[in-house]
Amino acid sequence: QEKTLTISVYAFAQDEYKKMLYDPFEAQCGCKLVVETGNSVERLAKMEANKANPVIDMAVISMADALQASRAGLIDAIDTAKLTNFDKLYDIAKDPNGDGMSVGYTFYATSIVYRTDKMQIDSWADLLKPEYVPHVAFPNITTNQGPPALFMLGEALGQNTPDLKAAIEAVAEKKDDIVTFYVKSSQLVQLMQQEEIWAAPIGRFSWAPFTKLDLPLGWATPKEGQTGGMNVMVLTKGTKNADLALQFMDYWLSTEVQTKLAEALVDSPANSEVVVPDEVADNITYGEETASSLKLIPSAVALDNRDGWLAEWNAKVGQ
Amino acid sequence: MSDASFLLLDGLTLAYGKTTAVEGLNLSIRRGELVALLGPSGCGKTTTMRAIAGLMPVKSGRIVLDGRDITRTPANRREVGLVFQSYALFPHLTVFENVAFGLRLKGMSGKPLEDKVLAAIASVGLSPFANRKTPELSGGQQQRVALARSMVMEPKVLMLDEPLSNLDARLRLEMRTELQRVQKESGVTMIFVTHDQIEALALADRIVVMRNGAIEQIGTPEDIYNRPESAFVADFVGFENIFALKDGQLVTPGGTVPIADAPADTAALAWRPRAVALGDGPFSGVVRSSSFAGSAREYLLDTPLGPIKAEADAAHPAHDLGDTVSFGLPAATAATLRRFG
Amino acid sequence: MSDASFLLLDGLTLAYGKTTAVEGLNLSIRRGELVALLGPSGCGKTTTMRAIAGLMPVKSGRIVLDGRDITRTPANRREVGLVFQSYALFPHLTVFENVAFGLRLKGMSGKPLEDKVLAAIASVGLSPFANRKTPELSGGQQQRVALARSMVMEPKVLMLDEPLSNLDARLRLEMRTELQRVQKESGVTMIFVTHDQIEALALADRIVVMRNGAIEQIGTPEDIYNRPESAFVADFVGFENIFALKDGQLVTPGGTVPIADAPADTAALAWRPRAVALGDGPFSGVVRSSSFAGSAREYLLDTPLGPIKAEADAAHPAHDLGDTVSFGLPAATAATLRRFG
Amino acid sequence: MMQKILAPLTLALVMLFLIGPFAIIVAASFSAGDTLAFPPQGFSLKWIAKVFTVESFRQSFAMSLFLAIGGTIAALILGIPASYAMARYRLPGAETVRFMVSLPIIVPGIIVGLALLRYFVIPIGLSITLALFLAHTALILPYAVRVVSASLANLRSDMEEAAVLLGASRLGAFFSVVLPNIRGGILSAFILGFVTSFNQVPVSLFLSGPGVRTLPIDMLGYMEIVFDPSVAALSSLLAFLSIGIVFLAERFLGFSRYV
Amino acid sequence: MFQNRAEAYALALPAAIFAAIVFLIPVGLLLSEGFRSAQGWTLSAFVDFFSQPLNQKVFLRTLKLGVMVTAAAAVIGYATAYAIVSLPPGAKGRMIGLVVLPLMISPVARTYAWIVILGRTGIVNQALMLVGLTDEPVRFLFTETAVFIGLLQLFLPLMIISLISALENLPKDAVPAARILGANWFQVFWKIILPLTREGLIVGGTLVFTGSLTAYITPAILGGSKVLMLETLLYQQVTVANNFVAASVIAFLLIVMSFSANILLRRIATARNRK
Ligand SMILES: Nc1ncnc2c1ncn2[C@@H]1O[C@H](COP(=O)(O)OP(=O)(O)OP(=O)(O)O)[C@@H](O)[C@H]1O
Ligand SMILES: Nc1ncnc2c1ncn2[C@@H]1O[C@H](COP(=O)(O)OP(=O)(O)OP(=O)(O)O)[C@@H](O)[C@H]1O
Ligand SMILES: [Mg+2]
Ligand SMILES: [Mg+2]
Repeated sequence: QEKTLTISVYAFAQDEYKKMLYDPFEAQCGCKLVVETGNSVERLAKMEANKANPVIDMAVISMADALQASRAGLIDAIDTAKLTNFDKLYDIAKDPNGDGMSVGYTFYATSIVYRTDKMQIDSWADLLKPEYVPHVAFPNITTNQGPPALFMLGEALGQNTPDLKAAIEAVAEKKDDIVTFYVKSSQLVQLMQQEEIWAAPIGRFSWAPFTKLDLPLGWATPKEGQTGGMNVMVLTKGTKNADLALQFMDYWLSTEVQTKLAEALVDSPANSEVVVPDEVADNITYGEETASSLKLIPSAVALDNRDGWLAEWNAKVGQ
Repeated sequence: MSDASFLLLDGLTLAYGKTTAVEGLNLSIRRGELVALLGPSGCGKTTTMRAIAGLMPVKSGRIVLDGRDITRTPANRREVGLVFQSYALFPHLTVFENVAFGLRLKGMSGKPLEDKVLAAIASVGLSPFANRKTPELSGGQQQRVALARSMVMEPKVLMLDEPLSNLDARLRLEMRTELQRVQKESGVTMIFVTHDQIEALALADRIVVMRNGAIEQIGTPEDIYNRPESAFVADFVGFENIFALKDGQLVTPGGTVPIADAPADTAALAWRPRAVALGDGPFSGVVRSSSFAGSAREYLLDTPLGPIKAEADAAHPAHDLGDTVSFGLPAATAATLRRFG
Repeated sequence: MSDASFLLLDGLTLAYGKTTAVEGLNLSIRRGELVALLGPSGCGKTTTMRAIAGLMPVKSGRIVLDGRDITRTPANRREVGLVFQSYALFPHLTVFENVAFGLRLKGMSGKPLEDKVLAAIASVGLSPFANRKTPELSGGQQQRVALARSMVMEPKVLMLDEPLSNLDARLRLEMRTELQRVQKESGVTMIFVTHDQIEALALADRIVVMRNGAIEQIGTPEDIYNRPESAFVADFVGFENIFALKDGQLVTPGGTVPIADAPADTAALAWRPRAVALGDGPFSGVVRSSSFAGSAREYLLDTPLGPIKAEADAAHPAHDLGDTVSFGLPAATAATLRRFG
Repeated sequence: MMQKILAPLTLALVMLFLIGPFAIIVAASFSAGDTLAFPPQGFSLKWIAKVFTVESFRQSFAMSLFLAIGGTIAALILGIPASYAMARYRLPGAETVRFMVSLPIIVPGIIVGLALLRYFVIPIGLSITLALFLAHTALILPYAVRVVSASLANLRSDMEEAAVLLGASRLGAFFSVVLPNIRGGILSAFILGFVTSFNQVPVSLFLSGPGVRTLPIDMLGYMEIVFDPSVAALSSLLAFLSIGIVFLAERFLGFSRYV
Repeated sequence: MFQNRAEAYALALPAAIFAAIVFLIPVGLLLSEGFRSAQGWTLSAFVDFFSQPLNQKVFLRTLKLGVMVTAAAAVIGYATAYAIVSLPPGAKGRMIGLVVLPLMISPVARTYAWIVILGRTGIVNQALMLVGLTDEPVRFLFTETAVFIGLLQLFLPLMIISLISALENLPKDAVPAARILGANWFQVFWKIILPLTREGLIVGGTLVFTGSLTAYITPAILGGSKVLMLETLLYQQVTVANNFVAASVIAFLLIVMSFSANILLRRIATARNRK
């Protein structure tokens, strides 16, 4: 009887993960991996639904979702002593929410991808310029990029409160002009290629496919800085495969795996021992310095305001 | 078991839910007889046959076949054959397989089966078609397959529901002859339904005229054709001019009319168009329409007795529309009816 | 415009795609005439009428009505009426609305419309049904609605496609009389299609017999019935025994047979069953089937000349199956045909 | 005359509208470019080839195939007797039965999926696969009943009576006479059910779990991650497969009579 | 007609019971959630739902698009179905095949095709600019227009097929009869064809309307979050907001809408027969 480990991950780059992570791990542990994919909200909802009878053993989700899951009692503390690679992590990744329930495995910057021949982006607020806004796709509030983008927009407008009111207001004013409030960043490549859009705030992990387009595209460095996020690993409460799950997490955090994933431009490494060539470093979010310069929304702020943001967004932008 | 009541329907009452279709029907059929059920649409002909076949529950009364009460015997054990108006052939099977169907269920197989089936097919002249699927046959051929399929089971009674009504005139005549031949050769007791009086007259040994779920008259074709007992039957077999008789007088829409030699014990008198003595008699009428009918010419007369249908040989000079013509209604050429209605 | 060619079909050729249905048809119809188109299924009767009505494009030839060439006039401006075999009533409308349909399109309304429609409905005896939906009527009533709907438009020509074929025998007779009356009263020029020779004989002033999209014979009912010109027509009007004549000899399946008094200039001779002299003549045959047909008895004889159909008065004593009977084929009672085929 | 020009023109435009997107999909399948675009950038078979290398497609294809075949068979097993009862028996409440089995057409699929998830999968622990199977069976049932009923209506009931009179039992008559003659209808129902189930999205939207998802959901998921023409290639392959099957069915069974 | 009742039930009930268990019970429970609260039965969820302008807007938009798609499908459907019915049998079969064809193609793919077609550089915009109807590319994507076009393409075949069968059942010769009685083509349509094919229109209409209400893929992809419809809103409520009460309110609305459309249309259809 083979052991089975069920994991829930983001749906992108599954081919690379399979090659660099899943297959080697299966070979190593002599167990079978079952992979479920989806976006983090979806998967969280399912964990909630299956609380009494967990299906998933471990999941990777966003920092804020990890905090929510922990508050909802869906996850267990991670015994970091069992993670041999734990000490190699950047400090910010070691316990992002400060509750011992999650470990970061990658982080990313969020900025703006844009057509360098059509526009110039110096500030987040440039997105809403009348001549640019009809060519902009903005992340929906429900995505992981939504709140950070609004957060930076608020910063640019000089009115950055945790409720994001000013930023939402500003977007709402232009909502008819904005091409779409995207939910899936993969679509943006198509829209960019069709010249449907010229610019969109995205996470660095979505950047690679754009570079393959035959278009003059750039990664903006706005004066307000870049924002971003961190994805973390969590352990489902009541799972019967905790040890195996920890073994898997440790493997994922190993220098070898993290390096491979970084070189394939899949995940930016959270392991500080990873060294990559320059052309790779240019395309990911690399290095302690970069990591600590990102203006992240603290998980607690995100979580406490999330309902408010959604309500505000739905009332102003949604309709 | 007397051959005289080989099949006995005894006080048969049949109903669909609350609608009674046949009520208290009594009928006795001899072995080997060819009986026609004749009657207008909805009079219960099909219903009666379905009850005999066991496809219709009997509400009250009995059905006795060859001395055995089969009132409650399931349809598949009655030894009764029924040829449906639609033939109800199995379209997915060949002629051979259609005919073999019942025999196979009886457990027959191999050479004996084949011989018997091929003989049956040959007897209806379809040997060249044995391996055709039935939808590829013409209407008349299909009918013969249905006939062979029932006959091969050697049923005690073979019933046919309007076997000819789907055929065109020419084929109909042909199939009539065919049916008669098969029945004479096999000696099977046969009941067939028709609403065509000519067909019943031409084919049957005995005719049962039905009306509203009951029997109106039973008799030989000559009886029915020449000696109808009621106005209903007379009307059905082509007596166009029918009048009640009261105290030796005809009761007409124009009042009562005395008539010579009126027979006693008679409720009504009926004349076919050709029995009306045209050009000779005490009455007169105006020609309202006239039509050429091949060997004869038919006239519709407006008369004090109401409309009268008369016929004259086509050789006679024709009367024109609007002409006044005299005519007689001789009691000698009339059919005498026991019931008016 | 001479009344003698009120409607003129001149070299009419009609085709469905590549299939030619009617070819080079010439026909001239007088004003007020009642013409029957008679012929087997598929001979082009319906196609011809549809062309006259404008429902079918004319491939070549002309249609002239009342002096006006209407070959290319759209159907809704032809002043031609057509009663379809299916009646083609509008099932969502009442009798009144069906009849009013065409008048409303002409812009008529209010009291004049109502009067005219009600009069038309009354003329076909349907006044009590004016507000019924048409599917709730019987076949005969529906047919009368269709008639009224066409008649009320006062068409120059009224055509009827097998108007009676959906009706049962009794209703058929009634409707026949009705049609004749309407035509006589209104004097409308009428063309009707039938494949029933009896109907054509009974109704028409003139009969046009069609065959394979062309005219085979035109004549009065008496002409057609008694003096068919070809074996085709003879067969169609009930001559069951037809033989080619060659050098004064009948050509039969059993070889040539000399015949007395054979007329010259004749391609074939034809006898009706009743024209066969039964019991008296040089030939003999075996009775293969016999059937009672009311006033007469019909026999099918197996003879050296092939099968012969003969008829004897029902009063005569009947011959039994298998009896040998002698018969004659007197030239005097035969129809003389100009064409064999 | 008007019809001569207008009718073909209407047909051409409507067909363009209906078939055009399909043409785009097919064209994109053979594109050499990395995104869906029309006209396609060059010609290659790489996307067609890629379809066969994506493991999740293989898994979800197997799942969809199982659901479509299994669900359709189950729906027919339930639906044929029900249709037969409604066609041949005096059945009080026949309308209620008809209504019940046709409900799945009226109720939005997403609601069914959600309801099953919430009341069967979560509390009872019913497996996702089984829930999907039940949902797809229910979804196909109305089509099965409709098509089979139509072919039963075209089949004269006196054929069964004839079989009984020749000595067959009721059940025997059904199998020897009725079933062979509604084969065409059953096959049509099968195809219709198969296609419906295979392309079904809303019902399956909530019913997915680790390693368990239907092909359309998987395609949707894939498109959300990678926007390349491999989904177009997959759709084309599937479409040609369905078209091939339907063409054969129409050819040999007159499938469109029942739709 | 067989009369054995037990047999009939034995045959019919499994299907009915299956539908009840797999369908009626869970869906009923789901719908009931919208009416339940800690205090018992209540309509407050509905009041809450409609008190949000977004929800009102989505509700009205769904209704509007449903009606528009149905109306457009009816108009186009008639023209197409009539043209197809008048074709000779062989060509007719092929045309019906072409109409049915889109139903065989995954709606996911069909919808994505529209992204290509309707884009700024897509065929439609290229054609429009070529003809000179517009200088600037028109924005179709993520608008109601795109959703409308996508839904129409998705459901038009259903309408065409129902109308084809209705037109084929048109009483034989009714159209030529009207022609002979003097009707022009327009009059033939209004006075004869439309009233006599109303049932087909109703069947098709119900299918198209219900389909448009309950489609998920098309509004999700072609409309996105700017053109939310009830179905996409429901999905969002469940997956993002985890709000099952709102979801069941939406479910209830959707079911009520499709049922009312169905019943309303059926009413109209039978009213004619009853009269
Ligand atoms: N399935 C049925 N349900 C209810 N009543 C029926 C049914 N079949 C026949 N009837 C009624 O039973 C009566 C007799 O019908 P039956 O079919 O026996 O008439 P029929 O003499 O065969 O007529 P036809 O010449 O038209 O075939 C009719 O009044 C008919 O309306
Ligand atoms: N719609 C059609 N398409 C092609 N051929 C047709 C069509 N309608 C009729 N035909 C052909 O045209 C010929 C004449 O047909 P038509 O309907 O005029 O015959 P008919 O004399 O009215 O026959 P019936 O007595 O059967 O009504 C036939 O050979 C028939 O097969
Ligand atoms: Mg009957
Ligand atoms: Mg005809």
